[in-house]
Amino acid sequence: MSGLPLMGLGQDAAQKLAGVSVEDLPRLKGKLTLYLGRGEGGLYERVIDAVKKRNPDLRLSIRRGPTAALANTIVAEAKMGLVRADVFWAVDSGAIGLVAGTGKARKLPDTITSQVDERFRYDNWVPISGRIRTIPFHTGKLKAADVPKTLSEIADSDLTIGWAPAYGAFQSFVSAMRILRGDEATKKWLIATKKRAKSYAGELGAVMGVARGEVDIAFANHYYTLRLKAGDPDAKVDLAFTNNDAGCLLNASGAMTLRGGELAQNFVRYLLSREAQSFLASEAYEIPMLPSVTMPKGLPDLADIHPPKVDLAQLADLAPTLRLMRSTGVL
Amino acid sequence: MKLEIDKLCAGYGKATVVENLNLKLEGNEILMLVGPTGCGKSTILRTLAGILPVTSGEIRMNDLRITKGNPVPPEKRHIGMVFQDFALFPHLNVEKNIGFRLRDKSEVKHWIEVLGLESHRRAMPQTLSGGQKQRVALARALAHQPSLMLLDEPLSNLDAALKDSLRWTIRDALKEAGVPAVWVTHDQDEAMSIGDRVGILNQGKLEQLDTPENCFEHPSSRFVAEFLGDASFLSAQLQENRADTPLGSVPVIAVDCPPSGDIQLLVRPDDFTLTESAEPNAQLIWSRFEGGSRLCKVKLNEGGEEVKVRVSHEVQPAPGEAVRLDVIASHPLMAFRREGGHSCPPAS
Amino acid sequence: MKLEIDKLCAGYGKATVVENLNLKLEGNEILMLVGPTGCGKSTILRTLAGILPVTSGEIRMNDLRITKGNPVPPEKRHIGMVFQDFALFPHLNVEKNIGFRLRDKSEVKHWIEVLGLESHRRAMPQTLSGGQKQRVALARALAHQPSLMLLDEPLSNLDAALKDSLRWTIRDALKEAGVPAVWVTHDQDEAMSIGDRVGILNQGKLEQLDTPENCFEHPSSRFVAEFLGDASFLSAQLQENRADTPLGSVPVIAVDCPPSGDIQLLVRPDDFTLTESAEPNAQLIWSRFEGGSRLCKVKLNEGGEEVKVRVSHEVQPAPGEAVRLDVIASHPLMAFRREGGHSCPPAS
Amino acid sequence: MTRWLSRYPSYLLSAVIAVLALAPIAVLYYLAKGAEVYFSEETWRILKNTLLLTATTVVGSIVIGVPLAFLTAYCKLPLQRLWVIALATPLAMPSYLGAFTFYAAFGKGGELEKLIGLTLPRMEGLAGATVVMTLYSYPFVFLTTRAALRGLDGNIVNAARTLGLSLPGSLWRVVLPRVRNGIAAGSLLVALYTLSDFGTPAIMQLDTFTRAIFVEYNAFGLDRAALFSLQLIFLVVVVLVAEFCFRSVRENSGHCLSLQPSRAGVAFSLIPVAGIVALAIGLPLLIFGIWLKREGAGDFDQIIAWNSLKVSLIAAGVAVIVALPVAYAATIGKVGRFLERIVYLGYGVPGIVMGTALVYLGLRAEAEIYKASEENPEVTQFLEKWGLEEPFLYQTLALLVIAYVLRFLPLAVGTIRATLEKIDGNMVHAARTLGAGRSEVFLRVTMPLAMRGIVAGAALVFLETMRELPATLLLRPNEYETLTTEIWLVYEAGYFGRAAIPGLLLVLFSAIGLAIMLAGERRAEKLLLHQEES
Ligand SMILES: Nc1ncnc2c1ncn2[C@@H]1O[C@H](COP(=O)(O)OP(=O)(O)OP(=O)(O)O)[C@@H](O)[C@H]1O
Ligand SMILES: Nc1ncnc2c1ncn2[C@@H]1O[C@H](COP(=O)(O)OP(=O)(O)OP(=O)(O)O)[C@@H](O)[C@H]1O
Ligand SMILES: [Mg+2]
Ligand SMILES: [Mg+2]
Repeated sequence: MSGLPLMGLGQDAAQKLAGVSVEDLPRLKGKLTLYLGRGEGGLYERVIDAVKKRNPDLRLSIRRGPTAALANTIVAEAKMGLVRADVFWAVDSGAIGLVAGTGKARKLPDTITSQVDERFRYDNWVPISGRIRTIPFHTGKLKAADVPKTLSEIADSDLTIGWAPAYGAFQSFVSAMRILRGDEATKKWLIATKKRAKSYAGELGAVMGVARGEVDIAFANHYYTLRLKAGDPDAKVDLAFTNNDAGCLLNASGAMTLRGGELAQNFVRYLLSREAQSFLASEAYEIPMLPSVTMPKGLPDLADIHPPKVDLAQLADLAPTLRLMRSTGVL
Repeated sequence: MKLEIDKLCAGYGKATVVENLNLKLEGNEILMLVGPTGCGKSTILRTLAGILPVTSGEIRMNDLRITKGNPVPPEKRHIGMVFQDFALFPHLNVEKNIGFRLRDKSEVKHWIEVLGLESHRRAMPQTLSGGQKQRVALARALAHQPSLMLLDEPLSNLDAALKDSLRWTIRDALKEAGVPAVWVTHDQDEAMSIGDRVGILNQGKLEQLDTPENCFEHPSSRFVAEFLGDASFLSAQLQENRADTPLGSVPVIAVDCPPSGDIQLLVRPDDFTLTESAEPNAQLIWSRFEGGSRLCKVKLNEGGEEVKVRVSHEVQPAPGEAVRLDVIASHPLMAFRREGGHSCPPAS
Repeated sequence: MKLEIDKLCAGYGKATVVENLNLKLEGNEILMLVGPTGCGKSTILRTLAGILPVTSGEIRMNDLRITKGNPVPPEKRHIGMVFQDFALFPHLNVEKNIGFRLRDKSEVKHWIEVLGLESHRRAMPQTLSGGQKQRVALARALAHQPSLMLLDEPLSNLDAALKDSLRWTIRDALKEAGVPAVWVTHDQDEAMSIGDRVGILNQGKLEQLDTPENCFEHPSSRFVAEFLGDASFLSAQLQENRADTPLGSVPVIAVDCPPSGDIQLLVRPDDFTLTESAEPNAQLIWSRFEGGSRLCKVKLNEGGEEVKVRVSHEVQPAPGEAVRLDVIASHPLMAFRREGGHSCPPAS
Repeated sequence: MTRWLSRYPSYLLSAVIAVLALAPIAVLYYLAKGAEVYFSEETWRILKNTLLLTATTVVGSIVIGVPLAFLTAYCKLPLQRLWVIALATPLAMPSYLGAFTFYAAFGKGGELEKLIGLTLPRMEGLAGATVVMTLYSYPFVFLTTRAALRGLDGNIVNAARTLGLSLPGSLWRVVLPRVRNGIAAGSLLVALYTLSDFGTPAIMQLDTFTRAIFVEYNAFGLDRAALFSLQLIFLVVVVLVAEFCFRSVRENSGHCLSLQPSRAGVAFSLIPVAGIVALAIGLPLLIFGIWLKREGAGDFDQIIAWNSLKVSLIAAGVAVIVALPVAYAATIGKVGRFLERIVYLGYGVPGIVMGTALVYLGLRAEAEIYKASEENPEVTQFLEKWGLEEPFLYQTLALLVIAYVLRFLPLAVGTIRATLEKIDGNMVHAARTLGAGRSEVFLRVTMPLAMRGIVAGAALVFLETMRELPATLLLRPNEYETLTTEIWLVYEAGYFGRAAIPGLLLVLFSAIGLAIMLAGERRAEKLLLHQEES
């Protein structure tokens, strides 16, 4: 079974979407500086190690850090006209948007951008892996069926909710809601939900909160739950999804090149290779951008989920979102 | 109040510093403890104060019986202690120091007046001179109306001029308070002039405990004799209760020595006269001006022993000069068994 | 080396402590500076050492001319200083302290031997006794071959027993080094026995500068007379160079007083005899045992003045007893203009 | 003026350092421009929380630190030094780690419940934050108070007792008042640490300035983050002034009091000690252990440990060298004290803020160099001659060390000043009369006597550097991973097991640092009390 829906695509397109194998990619030579947003505790590392192993002549220098910190750093570098990063691989499209705003991001060739589904095509960056907003729920208290199917229902329900307002992904989620339903509705929703909401430092914390039964459900990226269960299979938590609203927003980590033309671009190609993608899916539980690659286990076929259509680049503008969250006392 | 010490031993950890100490103290008597450094004076006071535990023996204060088994903490002993380094509370002014634990301040007022501290009532300790500090320390101890006073070299951090006057101030204060006191000092003059009784300590043992006069004139041992003022020793032959010396025959009292034969006589600088006479019997080595008088060291022609002699400051003999030495002591001299050493200054 | 001080003034900030000081020092002479606390002794030394700036006047050391305008830092003055609190470097052992800035260690070796510190070569200062510390401090100063030594109460932190012996050790060491020295002390006995010359300071002014004997026997002022040992004053009528006293007529020298009429005579405890005779002329107030002798205070029946008398320790008069007082001084007594006060102890 | 400076060269140096310390704040000002200043009730809530947390933490640290200081300073306990070290090691634990383990250990379904069955109250909010902050910052109060206590003349307690006051009474009335300075100095550090720490409030869900700064920063609202930072720094200034006004009389030290408690007393007094250690160090290690067992260690590259050690040692070294003139200046006059205060600001600036500021400074410097070398070839030749190639400052170890020094300098300055103040002035005079010039005296007499403070200061900086995270993340060179960055990397991705080994190493290294520091203290006590000994 395949990742993204293929219906309505020509054979050649299908071929393209099957993805490229590293075998067919050019060898990488020379010096390359990669700013690696977060790093998934070494998982992205292992992708990169694999790339290095294949390309002994590649002198890769990696800067690891919180996505936001690296984005801010690149902005500072741009201000001073001293960009040091060749490639920026960020877990959060907001960060991508911020850097794109500096105008330092190079345009990527179609041969790269066109590898992914058109919903994810941008001209100066390319998504590497997807993550989807989910509703983790406590399996002891609820059945999948009991979990409301829309955000509004959640707001009206009497379920206790765990969330992490300080966390970037949650803020993107609120931004998406603003884009989809406007500030007023979002504000109402926040105020309504806040009554039964409990704040956590990060979404991992929120998911753990659910597993402990502190709250009935939470808002979190999908992979936290999957990883928690991988570590502790009988954890009392499972995933539910809302339908076609910000609650199941499909967000992405992405890569962009800022310097070092060919080499940088080819590096990105490696990240989009079939091997890299399937590794990310199986080990990091992230959603592959290549239709040909199987989804991480524990995650339903995306065909059955209906993510809203949002221009991820818009998610970069967080200021109004924060103001909204502040004014409602959520943050 | 009555203090009795029975076979007291005390020390630090394994090391016993004070051995088998016995003494009694009553009324308003002042007992001076003297001895060279490290002989255990402070240790005794610390033990009496309860800062140091008793190793064995017993201390009785009025109805308190303090033993190893029954250690009484300092605060329960009703003693006043004056420390060498004053130990004033640096964060309290003079008045507050003196009245540290007193509800009614009349005592404070009284001792401030007695010790002439009126003008320093509000001063902080570190702004006071040594003498003033020590008077505050004394006032503090007395104002709390102890039934026994302990003074650990109260004057040793003060300058000569001050010592002389303050020593009497303290004595009068103690007598006025009417409590018995144990006063530790290094200074034999201080001990002999102030003390009702003097105890001479040597390596933790009490060598002699008696009135200043007796200790000075009838020392129970060479150590005591040497410690209490310039002592010289003169070889002589004892027979019955007279002795033949290079300076003629003199009456003696045998202290510890064989009934007859070779002995040494304790002679003090004032037991001699020094004159420039026709038949000299000694030679002057050096003379030191002492203000009122002059201390000379002379070498006997016969036997070549050296003795110290005190002469009036008007006599001004030159080193090397031949002189005539005569014994004028009207009292009998003390006889000790002969030893190698000639006279030597105490300790150091 | 030659030290000359001209009209030197020094002090702290606005306050002038030392005023208009003049003196010369040469060869290997030892000058003792005495005076009550706070009179400015240390200030003078600090100024000579260069720790304190000159306010006015001039100091000449050999070819150095130090004035307000030309302050020479301490390290350029070739002086050695010995401090009251020793000021040894706690992180260096004895040898390293003594050889602090020396390349060739022969000097170190020499002074270690002279001062008998062989066995403590490697000891750290904090493990030494006070006396040893002070000898190290002295050795350190001398080993650096100063051309002038300054000693600020080198003995005042040591105990009586030690003072007496160490005072001579230091003197001999200074004489051996053959440098002039200014030695500050509180202790008039120390000053008079050690010093080649003695300078008596009073509130920053030099009252007298002379040999110990002259200072003691011919004091230039009451202050000097009182500071250098128990002085009493006896009212008398001066005519020519004799004076009538309640104790009869005595020869006098007029120091500062009118040519005739009411004066006071300086009398010292040794200028009298005290006897129990048929016709008493005085009454005993108190007597203090001093070991070798006994100091008594007596009140004259005629005039009721009080004077101090020293008697042999064998005489034991009781307070209140009627006694006979006679002047035995063979030297003429010093006459001063009459003042209110009877005799009083120096300072405090 | 110039004469004045030449008389006090240390003033000149510390003035320069003070200016450097102010540079980051200037950057903040530049960044904050354009941010709309709003004082909503949010701001007031944040302010309230911040002040509350600071206050409760300071109080908590005093309540824990002072009694422990008394105990370890005056009572002969078995394994004395071991306990002292153990009690100081919480300094080594990054508070966010502590906070997270507490968060995970307590509460319903927490690790402790799984372990021992009974449910403990959750750790969160003001209470939780206070507990954690206190546990990981009380050692400041503990160490400064202990040092002060050991400097006091014990005879004074004996005097009080002979006047009829019980031992506890004496300690309360005649000892405590005299160590106010020590307690205040420690509390100052605690307060600054609390103000600038962001991990704990974030995890404990307490909305303080640092958390607000963090959120804004992550939401790319750099200008608003800077604005919050400036408001925070204002608080820091207030705290500094408060401590400055708080001075009690200085006194000369004497023989330290030494008590021999009974067996029961020892046992009784060891209970709280062991309890604190177990809570602050034992619990986190236990939790890590559990995760380690559950998830495996993963592979750990020891170069990381070496990196941490290296940079921390360099930072410690540089910090004490820089601290010397500042501390010295502080001992000789009012101006010096003022300059010293300015330097203290650095410790109140959150690491993430300091980091951002230095990113800009570093880049700016770098840009200037490039510009210069483009404009005239001499510069280029010069750079080549000295083998300097890009990066010159930005993303080099140098800039990272500078950040550490600016942040942790106060720790070194404080301890060094304390020892300098104890040195007897005659010591210096003696050296000079022996012919040693000012500088020689400083090198051969003053420095060795201040060694205790220098060692202690270096140790503290070492500890703080070991556990510093935010600035490290922003400023380290590429590929330069340290123990804390490693822990961050795995912990925030949820692989707790892998945080165990680096966490353990962190505690281990720091314990060693503390051991060295206390050894120095021992030696110094001997030297400085030489009058009283013998
Ligand atoms: N705290 C201590 N621990 C171990 N030994 C000590 C201690 N204090 C003193 N001693 C030893 O006990 C002996 C007696 O000391 P103590 O202080 O009683 O002598 P002292 O007569 O008071 O001397 P000083 O006249 O110098 O005060 C000395 O040998 C000293 O080394
Ligand atoms: N550092 C200082 N600052 C201001 N005044 C001082 C200072 N040191 C001493 N004085 C004052 O200068 C005067 C003389 O002090 P100095 O120390 O020279 O006296 P001294 O003769 O040495 O006294 P002592 O015999 O006690 O040492 C005293 O009145 C003292 O108060
Ligand atoms: Mg003693
Ligand atoms: Mg002086």
